[in-house]
Amino acid sequence: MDRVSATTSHVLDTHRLRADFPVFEELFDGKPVAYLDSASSSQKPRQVLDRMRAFYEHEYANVHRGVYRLAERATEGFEGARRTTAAFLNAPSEKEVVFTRSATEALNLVAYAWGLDNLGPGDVVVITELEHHASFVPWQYIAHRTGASFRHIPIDDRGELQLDALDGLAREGDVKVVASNLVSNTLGTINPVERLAEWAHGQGAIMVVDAAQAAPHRSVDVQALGADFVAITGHKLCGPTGIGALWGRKEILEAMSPFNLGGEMIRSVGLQKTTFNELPHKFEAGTPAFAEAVGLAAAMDYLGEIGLEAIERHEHALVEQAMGALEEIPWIRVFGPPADRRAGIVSFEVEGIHPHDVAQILDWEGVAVRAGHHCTQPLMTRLGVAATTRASFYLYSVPEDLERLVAGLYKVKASLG
Amino acid sequence: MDRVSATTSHVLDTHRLRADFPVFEELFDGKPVAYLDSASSSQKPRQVLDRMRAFYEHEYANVHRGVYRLAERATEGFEGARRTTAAFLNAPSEKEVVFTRSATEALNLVAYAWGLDNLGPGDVVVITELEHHASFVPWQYIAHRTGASFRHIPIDDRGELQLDALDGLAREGDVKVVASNLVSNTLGTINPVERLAEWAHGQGAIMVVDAAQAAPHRSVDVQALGADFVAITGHKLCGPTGIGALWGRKEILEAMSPFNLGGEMIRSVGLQKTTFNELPHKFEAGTPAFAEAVGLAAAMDYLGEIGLEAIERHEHALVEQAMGALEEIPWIRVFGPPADRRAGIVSFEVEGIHPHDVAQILDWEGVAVRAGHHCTQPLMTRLGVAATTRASFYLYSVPEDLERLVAGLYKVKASLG
Amino acid sequence: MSEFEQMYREVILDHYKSPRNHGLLEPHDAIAEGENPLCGDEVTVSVRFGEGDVIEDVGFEGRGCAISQAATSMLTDLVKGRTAQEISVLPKEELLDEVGIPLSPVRLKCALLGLGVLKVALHRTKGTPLPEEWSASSGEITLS
Amino acid sequence: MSEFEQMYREVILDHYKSPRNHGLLEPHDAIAEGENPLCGDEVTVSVRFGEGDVIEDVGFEGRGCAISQAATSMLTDLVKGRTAQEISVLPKEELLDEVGIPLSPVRLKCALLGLGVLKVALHRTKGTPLPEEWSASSGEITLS
Ligand SMILES: Cc1ncc(COP(=O)(O)O)c(C=O)c1O
Ligand SMILES: Cc1ncc(COP(=O)(O)O)c(C=O)c1O
Repeated sequence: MDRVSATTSHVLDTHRLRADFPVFEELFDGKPVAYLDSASSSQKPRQVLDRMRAFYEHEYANVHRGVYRLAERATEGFEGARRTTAAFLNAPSEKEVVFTRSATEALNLVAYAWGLDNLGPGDVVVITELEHHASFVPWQYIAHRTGASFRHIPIDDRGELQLDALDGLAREGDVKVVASNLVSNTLGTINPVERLAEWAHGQGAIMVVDAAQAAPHRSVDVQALGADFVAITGHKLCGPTGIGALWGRKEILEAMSPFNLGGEMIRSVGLQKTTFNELPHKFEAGTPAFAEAVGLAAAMDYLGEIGLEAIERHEHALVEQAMGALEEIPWIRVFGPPADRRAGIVSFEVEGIHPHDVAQILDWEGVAVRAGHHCTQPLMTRLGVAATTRASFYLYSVPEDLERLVAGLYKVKASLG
Repeated sequence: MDRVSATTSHVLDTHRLRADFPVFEELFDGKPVAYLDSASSSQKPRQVLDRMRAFYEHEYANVHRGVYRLAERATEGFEGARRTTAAFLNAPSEKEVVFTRSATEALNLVAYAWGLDNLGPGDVVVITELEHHASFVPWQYIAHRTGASFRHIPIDDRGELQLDALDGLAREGDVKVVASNLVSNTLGTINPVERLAEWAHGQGAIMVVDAAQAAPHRSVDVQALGADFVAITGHKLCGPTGIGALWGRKEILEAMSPFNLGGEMIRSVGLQKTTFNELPHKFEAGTPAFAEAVGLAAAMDYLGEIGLEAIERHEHALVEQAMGALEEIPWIRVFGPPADRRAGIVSFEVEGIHPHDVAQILDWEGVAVRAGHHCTQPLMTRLGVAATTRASFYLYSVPEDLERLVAGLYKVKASLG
Repeated sequence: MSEFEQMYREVILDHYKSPRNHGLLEPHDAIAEGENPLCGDEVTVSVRFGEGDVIEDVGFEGRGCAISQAATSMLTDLVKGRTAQEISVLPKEELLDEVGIPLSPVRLKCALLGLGVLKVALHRTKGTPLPEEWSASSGEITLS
Repeated sequence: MSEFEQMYREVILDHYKSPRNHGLLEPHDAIAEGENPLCGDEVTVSVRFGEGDVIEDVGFEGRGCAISQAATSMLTDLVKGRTAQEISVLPKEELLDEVGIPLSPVRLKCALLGLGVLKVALHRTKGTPLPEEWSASSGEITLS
């Protein structure tokens, strides 16, 4: 792999880093895009695209069962990606790392495979009011199928979880599952997952953490979180689409039913009796997205060389700048917690103007932001809006992107206000 | 996309086509690989890799919800891939095309989402004795969970389905599902799926076709098959890993429960009530493998330009040559039907020598074949072997590959026989 | 400024800021409401018939993005004097021509919301066919 | 011919064609069998103990690929005279050194089959620890 254009110093040389991302060579009306939608998906560095291409050109065959050299290289690439992912998450064992298509699939895996067998009437599933649909709806569906209750931890007006509601939830039945994201994709709130995990275990519940929005930006240590399951996704952390991962505690994974059957997840098949393979294969049915796993590992290597701490500091500086600038504008209302308790995400409302129109007009200025409910409709209901406009940052974001955002908002106001 | 190096004439210019595949520039002990494992996974042409790279570099953002131009390009790429896939399968509507990770996931989707709700004691699920585990085991599992019976259509000694067993199966209960592959990945048998579909419908059952092994090599027309569901996979047809597709009949898909929840499959979410989106989104939870879908469409375009009929003829010539050569060798036993009733796959046994050893020694000669049960253990049991050696062909296969295989087999015999 | 931008600014914003036929009719013969949950656009359309099933008058209310509201405003002008039967099979292209700017799939849903709601209202009183997207139910989860 | 190929041909094939300690011991103190369903390798190992838990003699039977059978043959030579306790924690590297050629993950399972089966036999009679891969059950489907 090419060396990344960064040092391990404390400040990112963002302008050099941007050269790793071919998309910024693309011009829109003569200007590169001010890409402020990294919370939806990140752009990809050359290093990741190069690695995937090399894999397809020199190391490609189906994984696991081949005896010949190309198949050995492919298997080594794939299993090496699993080791990289385990290290990225500080997982005790790479056998606890299951590759999935996405964070969504990782969360569904737990809901289906653990939930269908372990939930029933009298049990309570606890999620949060700022949960992403990818965590909210699978648990709602499995609660519906099994007869368990489905309850949420409310947030306060700043978008922070109200932990004093927990005791009330415990009185509603046997709490069996607590599911929360580590970073809210809409408000940027950093949630106290360690404390939730402690509480969950006190109730005899499993703790399922959606780290899709955290992992690209800060180091996620599954052991320090004290969780039982942690889901991440590749496309938000400079990796390709089609790949995510679930980390789970070995004892729980071993006791669980499988989810999807066929292929490497099988040990032996007979007409009457079929046995399952050991971890992690038990949960990887069919040909896995192995070239994407190799790309994901290249992305993790890339981020690792730059340093997640440096990335986090960089984003923090941007979010402070953004909130400072937006809060000065009287016709803008920023949602969520103060800058020091949030990741690099700012959702806001432009008085009297629909977010779709905001995003449309910003696009004409080459500023890409997201408008919508961000797959958090229950949170929108709580905030009393149908949608928000959201700007989100990543390692390649520069102060100039923010300046263009603010200038664009004045144009929006002039056109539609 | 670059133009592919082929004409639409009746004979493939395989040597020119091979130049599209960078892997053949890779030398093993000075020689390119004689890649005879395309039934496991195909190699990738430059055109597909170029298209994916261009997509990541110029058209990348998350799909569906973005208002800005990059997101529109990405969405157009993804939905365009769906139109290409629908045309490839002659689907009546692109809304009936659901992208999955693989054929395995497509088949699991049907087993879980349709099977869990529609099967119970007294019902019968019918699969075939030469089913791939990806179809066999999901139905076995769902039958096990729901109490339905699980029965198979036996094969005769040439590996062809014994359709006269069907009446007996119908007497065992209400046949609700018939699942069969169109082409056997182990024997190459082309199965009479149209007739099975007719019989299934006469029983009031759904017909689920695993076309993973057929679609790369012959045109698959979902309407002509008369099936209700058809599964394919990208990595076997020159596409990337991590992408497959399920075609399903609209009425059945609409009535079905979803499978995996979150993201674009949702219309609206509330604490008490959540509604699902229209087809095909209802079955695509979370960020889809959309760059891989774009790669899959590029692969379908590539195959389309060469012509599936020309590919089929080319493979047929190779399989005739292979069977002719292998059947002449007294210490080799070829399994399965005669060349005119099979696709480009030949499974065989080398007397007294374990397939792993055969494959290992062939690898030293630069010949890549697969050794194992090919995810068809019930078929292995029927054939009375633990494993076979399998050679399989594709558009880039050349007679020289076969000559190297045969020469290699003599070396195997000399070392171990 | 691109042509697209120009049109948006002039035509769309004109209808958005000064919608035609704004306000619900009282009394009315038909009414329906609908929303696009993706972005929270909401539209209610009311209709009064003249002779047979001729749409004599139409009025709407709503909130949402400029495209959803402007397109509904344009729609109301377009349908007056035509029959329920005619409108029930109105090709969406006719309205989109009126809107006049190329729309991405996301914005298309905004632009067609009013037309869908109107077709539902006509269906309810005149039994005209419903557009496919509005009749297909894809299922739901309801907790007790 | 590569060095790897050379070794395979000489050492592996020698053990494969003329396996040491072939045949089950009668009588025996411990026995176990196992298979690698991936490729159908099968091995049965029988053990006779001397003083305490010293492995005095060992014999095996099996069928499968050259590596699984040759590695089991090498294993039998390796373990004689050592204690059950020692062998139960024998690092797999010791056997793999004996095999002497680099193995891909697929072939690794073949090479280690005999060692796993032997550990199961020792576990059954002497209560020594089972290797993780052999104790973990991942579940099954059984139809009635
Ligand atoms: C007949 C058949 N069905 C299903 C599959 C599984 O498909 P996938 O590789 O997409 O998981 C394969 C190939 O592995 C196959 O050959
Ligand atoms: C907090 C959170 N959870 C889950 C998801 C869904 O993950 P994926 O995009 O991998 O489906 C996202 C992003 O879309 C997210 O931001």
